[in-house]
Amino acid sequence: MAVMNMVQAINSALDVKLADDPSVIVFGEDAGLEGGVFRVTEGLQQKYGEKRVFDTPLAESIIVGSGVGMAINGLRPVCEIQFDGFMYPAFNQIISHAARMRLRSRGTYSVPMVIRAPYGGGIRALEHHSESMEALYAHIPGLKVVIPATPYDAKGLLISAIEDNDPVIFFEPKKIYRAIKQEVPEGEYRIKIGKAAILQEGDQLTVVAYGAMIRTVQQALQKAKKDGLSVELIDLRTIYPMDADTIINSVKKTGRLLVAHEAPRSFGPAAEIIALVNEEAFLHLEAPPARVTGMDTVVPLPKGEDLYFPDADRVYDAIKRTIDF
Amino acid sequence: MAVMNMVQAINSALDVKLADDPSVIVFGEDAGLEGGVFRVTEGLQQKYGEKRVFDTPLAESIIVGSGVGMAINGLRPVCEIQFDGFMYPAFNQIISHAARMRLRSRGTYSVPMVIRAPYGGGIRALEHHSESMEALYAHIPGLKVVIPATPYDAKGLLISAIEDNDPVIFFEPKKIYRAIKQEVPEGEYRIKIGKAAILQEGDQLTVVAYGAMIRTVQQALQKAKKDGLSVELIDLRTIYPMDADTIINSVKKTGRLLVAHEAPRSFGPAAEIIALVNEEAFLHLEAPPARVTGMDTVVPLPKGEDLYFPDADRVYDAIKRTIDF
Amino acid sequence: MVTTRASTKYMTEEQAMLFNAFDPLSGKRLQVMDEKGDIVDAKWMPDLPDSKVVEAYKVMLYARIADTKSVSYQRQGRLYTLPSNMGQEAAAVGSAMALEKIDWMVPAYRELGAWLVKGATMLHYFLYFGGSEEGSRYPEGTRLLPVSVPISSQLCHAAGIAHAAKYRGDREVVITYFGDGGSSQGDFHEASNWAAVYELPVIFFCNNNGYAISLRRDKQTKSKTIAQKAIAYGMPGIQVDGNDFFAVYRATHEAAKNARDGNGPSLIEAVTYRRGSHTTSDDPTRYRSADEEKAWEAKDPMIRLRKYLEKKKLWDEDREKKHIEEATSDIDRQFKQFEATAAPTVEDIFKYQFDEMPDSLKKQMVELRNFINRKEG
Amino acid sequence: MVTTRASTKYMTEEQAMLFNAFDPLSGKRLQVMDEKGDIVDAKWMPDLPDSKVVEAYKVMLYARIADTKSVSYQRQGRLYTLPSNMGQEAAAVGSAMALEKIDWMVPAYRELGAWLVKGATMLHYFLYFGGSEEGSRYPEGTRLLPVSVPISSQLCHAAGIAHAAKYRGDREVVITYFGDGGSSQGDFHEASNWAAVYELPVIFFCNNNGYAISLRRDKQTKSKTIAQKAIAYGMPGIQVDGNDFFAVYRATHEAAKNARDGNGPSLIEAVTYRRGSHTTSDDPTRYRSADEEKAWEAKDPMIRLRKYLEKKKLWDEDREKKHIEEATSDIDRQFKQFEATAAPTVEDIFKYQFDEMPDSLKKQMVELRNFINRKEG
Ligand SMILES: Cc1ncc(C[n+]2csc(CCOP(=O)(O)OP(=O)(O)O)c2C)c(N)n1
Ligand SMILES: Cc1ncc(C[n+]2csc(CCOP(=O)(O)OP(=O)(O)O)c2C)c(N)n1
Ligand SMILES: [Mg+2]
Ligand SMILES: [Mg+2]
Repeated sequence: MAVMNMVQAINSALDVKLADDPSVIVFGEDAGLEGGVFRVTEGLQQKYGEKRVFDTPLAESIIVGSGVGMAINGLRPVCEIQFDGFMYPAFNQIISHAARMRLRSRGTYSVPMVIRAPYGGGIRALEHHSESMEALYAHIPGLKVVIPATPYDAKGLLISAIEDNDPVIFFEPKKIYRAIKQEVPEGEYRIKIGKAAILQEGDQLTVVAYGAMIRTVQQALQKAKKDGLSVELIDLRTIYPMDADTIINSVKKTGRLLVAHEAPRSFGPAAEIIALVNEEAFLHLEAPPARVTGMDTVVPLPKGEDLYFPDADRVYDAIKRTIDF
Repeated sequence: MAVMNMVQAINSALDVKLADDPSVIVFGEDAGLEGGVFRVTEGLQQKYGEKRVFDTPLAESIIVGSGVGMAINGLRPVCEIQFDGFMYPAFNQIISHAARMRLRSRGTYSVPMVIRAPYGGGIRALEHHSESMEALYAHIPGLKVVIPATPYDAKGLLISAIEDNDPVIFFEPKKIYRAIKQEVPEGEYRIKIGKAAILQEGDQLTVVAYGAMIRTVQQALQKAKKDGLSVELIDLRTIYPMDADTIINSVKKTGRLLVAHEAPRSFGPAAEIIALVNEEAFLHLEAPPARVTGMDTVVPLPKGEDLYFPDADRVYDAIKRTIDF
Repeated sequence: MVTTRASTKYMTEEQAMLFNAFDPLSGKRLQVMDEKGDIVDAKWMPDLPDSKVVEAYKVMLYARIADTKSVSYQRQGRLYTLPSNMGQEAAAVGSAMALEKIDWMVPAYRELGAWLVKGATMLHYFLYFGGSEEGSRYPEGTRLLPVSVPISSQLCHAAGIAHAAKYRGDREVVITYFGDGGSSQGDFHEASNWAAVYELPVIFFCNNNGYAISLRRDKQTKSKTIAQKAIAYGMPGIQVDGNDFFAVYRATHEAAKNARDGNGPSLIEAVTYRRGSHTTSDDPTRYRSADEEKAWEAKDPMIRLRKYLEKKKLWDEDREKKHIEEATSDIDRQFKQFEATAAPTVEDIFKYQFDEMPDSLKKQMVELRNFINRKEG
Repeated sequence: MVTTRASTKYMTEEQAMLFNAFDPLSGKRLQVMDEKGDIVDAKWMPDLPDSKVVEAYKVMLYARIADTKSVSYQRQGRLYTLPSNMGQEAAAVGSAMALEKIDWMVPAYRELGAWLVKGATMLHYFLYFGGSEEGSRYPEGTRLLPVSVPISSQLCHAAGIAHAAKYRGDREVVITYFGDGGSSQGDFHEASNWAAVYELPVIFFCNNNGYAISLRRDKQTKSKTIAQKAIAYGMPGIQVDGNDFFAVYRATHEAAKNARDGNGPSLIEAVTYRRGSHTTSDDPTRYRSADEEKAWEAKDPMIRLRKYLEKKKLWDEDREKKHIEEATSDIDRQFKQFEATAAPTVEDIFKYQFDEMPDSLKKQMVELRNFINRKEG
């Protein structure tokens, strides 16, 4: 097996599917010739040609909207939006069409499309390059939302996303694009969309997180371990449809819940998880479910970003307080 | 006092502010000459002239985006988006600019703009005319989101929204545009944004709702009353910033919570309210907080819509079950 | 001679002639047949057998009757809000007939005649405007997309469908419809640019019917024509008399041929008039004069095609009556069928959202069923 | 003579002459000064005192030095990612100098020279690209908007600012910048159409620098010029040599006069070249050749304006050296000031989101402060 970072693992997933299925095409701003601003599609145009891997004009609505059309006419488009902060010009195409074409046409037409975008904060970037707005997409009926936390998961989930018969928003935590290296099979394998992973077992507290936040939580858990605390860590992997069972079973065991994400707190993903747990495991809850999240403000420019994003200390602090309740 | 329905009350609010403040201008598709497809702006162009109340080209991004510019240059634009389902072409302008200009410029520029749109379901309309996507806006840092439930509130809240120094998304429940008539003062008055209203006091259960759902809940409460159930009803009025105190104090008293909305359940407004109550009134909860909501699907066309939207029976059923827990 | 502004480079001499002869900046508009049904520009008369022209008239008449009936059903509360196509039949039918069966049609919402040509039935139409998604369940291979409500968003899908066709090397061409109002949307711009950049087989067909609800065309945009907007994308554009079946047919035919030959997209502006209200919820007297409506009545596309056929002895009052009868009974039959259609079930609400229903949806479905059972039981 | 395609109707003879003489479809481009610094089209030479031209050169040189220094500070990790303006100084400074103090500037992100003319300082620039919102806190009345990152979205704000100006009857004009890539965005289309419909005083200034990151201009759009896109909106458009200070100044001056006279918007395409990388994160060798870069080096806007000044004895090696020294020390001083700026506080994160901080935000602020206290205490 090769050792890959997330950029390489995603590239490998695209490579596998491009080789395997002629209906797969890959495109986006700068995604062709230069292989994307993060080099995720590097080498693919050279290998598969300009018809299958190509650059587009600077226009997100038509990138997604033409993807809808391509999918209707038999392709499996994988489009790249250069940063998650630039998906909004395409929002109408996503919510009004990608998410609805199957239902609208009673299954006559469907949109097996993947919209990939580098996602999340922590790279000291310009404005609009650091947000975590997955809740917007998770709330829209008809979309699946996937956020991997490791190279291995990224590849397996992306292959599943490309093979999925419905539109998938695939957010790639840019902070850990190159931060984690891992053994990743060169060939094809799948990780099921809609299935969370238990990364660590424990019985005093359930922590739910995903994406780059997993690493932050893991750092906090090292400290917690030294304190003798027994914490279960769930990597959600898919935001919608959510793996409620894994979360609920865990909370039934631990009696306590903490959700950590970079997204703004109010109306964010943690709220949904807390609501679900209330509905299904109310009598098991021994402490108020807690949230460690971004603020209800715009992400600050780099000089302020460390104040904004939850770090291991903040997660640790919340772990302690929830267990001590 | 005059008796007004919500359309008239909103018209009256616009009239009051147009008369009062020359920096207020009103525009949107068909909002000028014909007074809007729901006639909300009827007569205003005739009264205030084409410069202050005008029709626009069919292009939502520039409607909102030019509003941002107008606001920066000293006006208080009130723009109408013909239906909430057509706000998405303007989503980039809303999230990337309206919501951020003040913070981005350290207060040098601000966007005192109101974006009005008929909102919600229940009018047996074509696709994209029945959704309730307030959670999308409530999750975006920098926006306020207001949804009135009565003509009186609509006028008072809209006047406050126009006077607010930040952007306000003002959703008008189209189902009850003409369904409720009420005494409404002809002159100016304000209802504070961010303040909920307790419509009915009770001590067994707190029901939180807003918009057209208030009427539905009230119907259910009639039945509940006959059963001798004592229910407190809170009309949220503002979705963001939320009046957490009113909700929390109520739940501390009743020990039970039900949230009703038309929006899809997952990642919807009810989740946030449940999370808040968990954080602030955990030890008071005697039953799992419940949600009566739309489904995680696209709103069906009219023939299916009665199955989709929560009606009084569904709300009543949930009230009973939450109290009986 | 080929002008520099549009990429007419791969066009045949004849194709380039049409688009150049009617250069949008020249102020010219293609008209083949005038209001009296006389052929005024024989050079551009399409080469159609008489039977085809009769067929076209029949579809137009059928659409007119269906439209009129639908509006009155709506008034009776038996259909929901719907957009009348009255007055735009030549643009709808003329453009659709110029295509082949393998071609795709990506509609807006006001092209009833075109949908009928493409294979939709009035049952589909009644179901759709009667409030059921079943109205968009077209038979496999119809290559007609469902109505697209968000203005001009469908132009992007047309570009994508054409992209897939070109990718596979298929011969199919895509036509997509939008209105004068739709020309202001960003998606019109992005889709046109995309289609031109990749030289995709798309026909952007603008039904300029003078209004976007209440807004007059001259307040929608300052450009003298919609057709000239093609210049921004380096693609050919042409303005045609949209009430002239022959002009519409010919322009679409040339554009389709051009697209099929690998020369990329073009833009057709059909100047027409919406004789009815915007939708059944609209009251046109608020924004336009009776005089104006009257003037356009005289330019009605049905009248002039009928006159043409009558002058050629291909049509007469008897045939008119007979066709009206046949169409009426056919439409009535389908309306009955529509009214007898069962209401959607709980499952219908959920099962088309995803290919495989996720657990969370299943739970909501069960919950809804349980509630209904509790209520009924 | 005034052509029909653009609404040049209210223009003065002279203004119409410029826009018509350089009709984008004619393939002509306005160039006043050639690469050797010689005036090749005296007819369009702007009427500027020598001192103004010297001042322009000085700002351009200052911007060049500031740009070069910033790139190297970024390489040292003392600034974050930033977009170099090298090679585009004539377009930036020439356009900005053609405006009045009351006018508004709505930037994209690559117009450093223009911002300096408008009243921004290098301290602002360093703060901004050093990761602080304080960099956009311009002094009251500067009428310069913060950098706009989402491509072409700012064109809408320009239209709105102009709308407000026209509404009040003020004389102010708005200039907004975007790139060749930006011309593909829907917002370019919607803003242009809107400004034309309401005849707003906007100058849409396109810095066509040949690339959108790695995508060449000829793959961005099929239209021969960006300028001809103006035809879609019935507004005047012109292509100018963007490395020719005089051409840029003159075209902007005419467009501003035109706008100020109430004749509405216009589109200027300045053909230039980004000599540096897209941003400091970009590697241009992946998508363009050293030969191409070399060819454009010869067309550098600094070289030709310097030659012009030297031929007129308005500039020489000594002055050049002296200005470089002065500029360098001024820039250094501001960089030091930037580096001495305090880090943002917890309150800074929260207090600018709304005019009045809602309770929910106050709670989050207190919570964050408490955590920091717990951590530190
Ligand atoms: C994005 C969007 N905005 C607004 C509407 C509401 N709306 C429906 S039809 C219409 C006017 C369309 O005018 P035009 O494009 O000229 O087509 P016509 O109706 O005249 O055929 C409007 C504003 C919509 N459907 N989609
Ligand atoms: C809506 C949006 N999409 C993508 C990006 C990422 N991006 C930043 S600059 C750029 C290229 C811009 O090219 P152009 O408009 O020619 O301006 P230039 O950088 O050449 O000055 C891209 C794609 C963005 N900022 N905004
Ligand atoms: Mg129209
Ligand atoms: Mg560029």
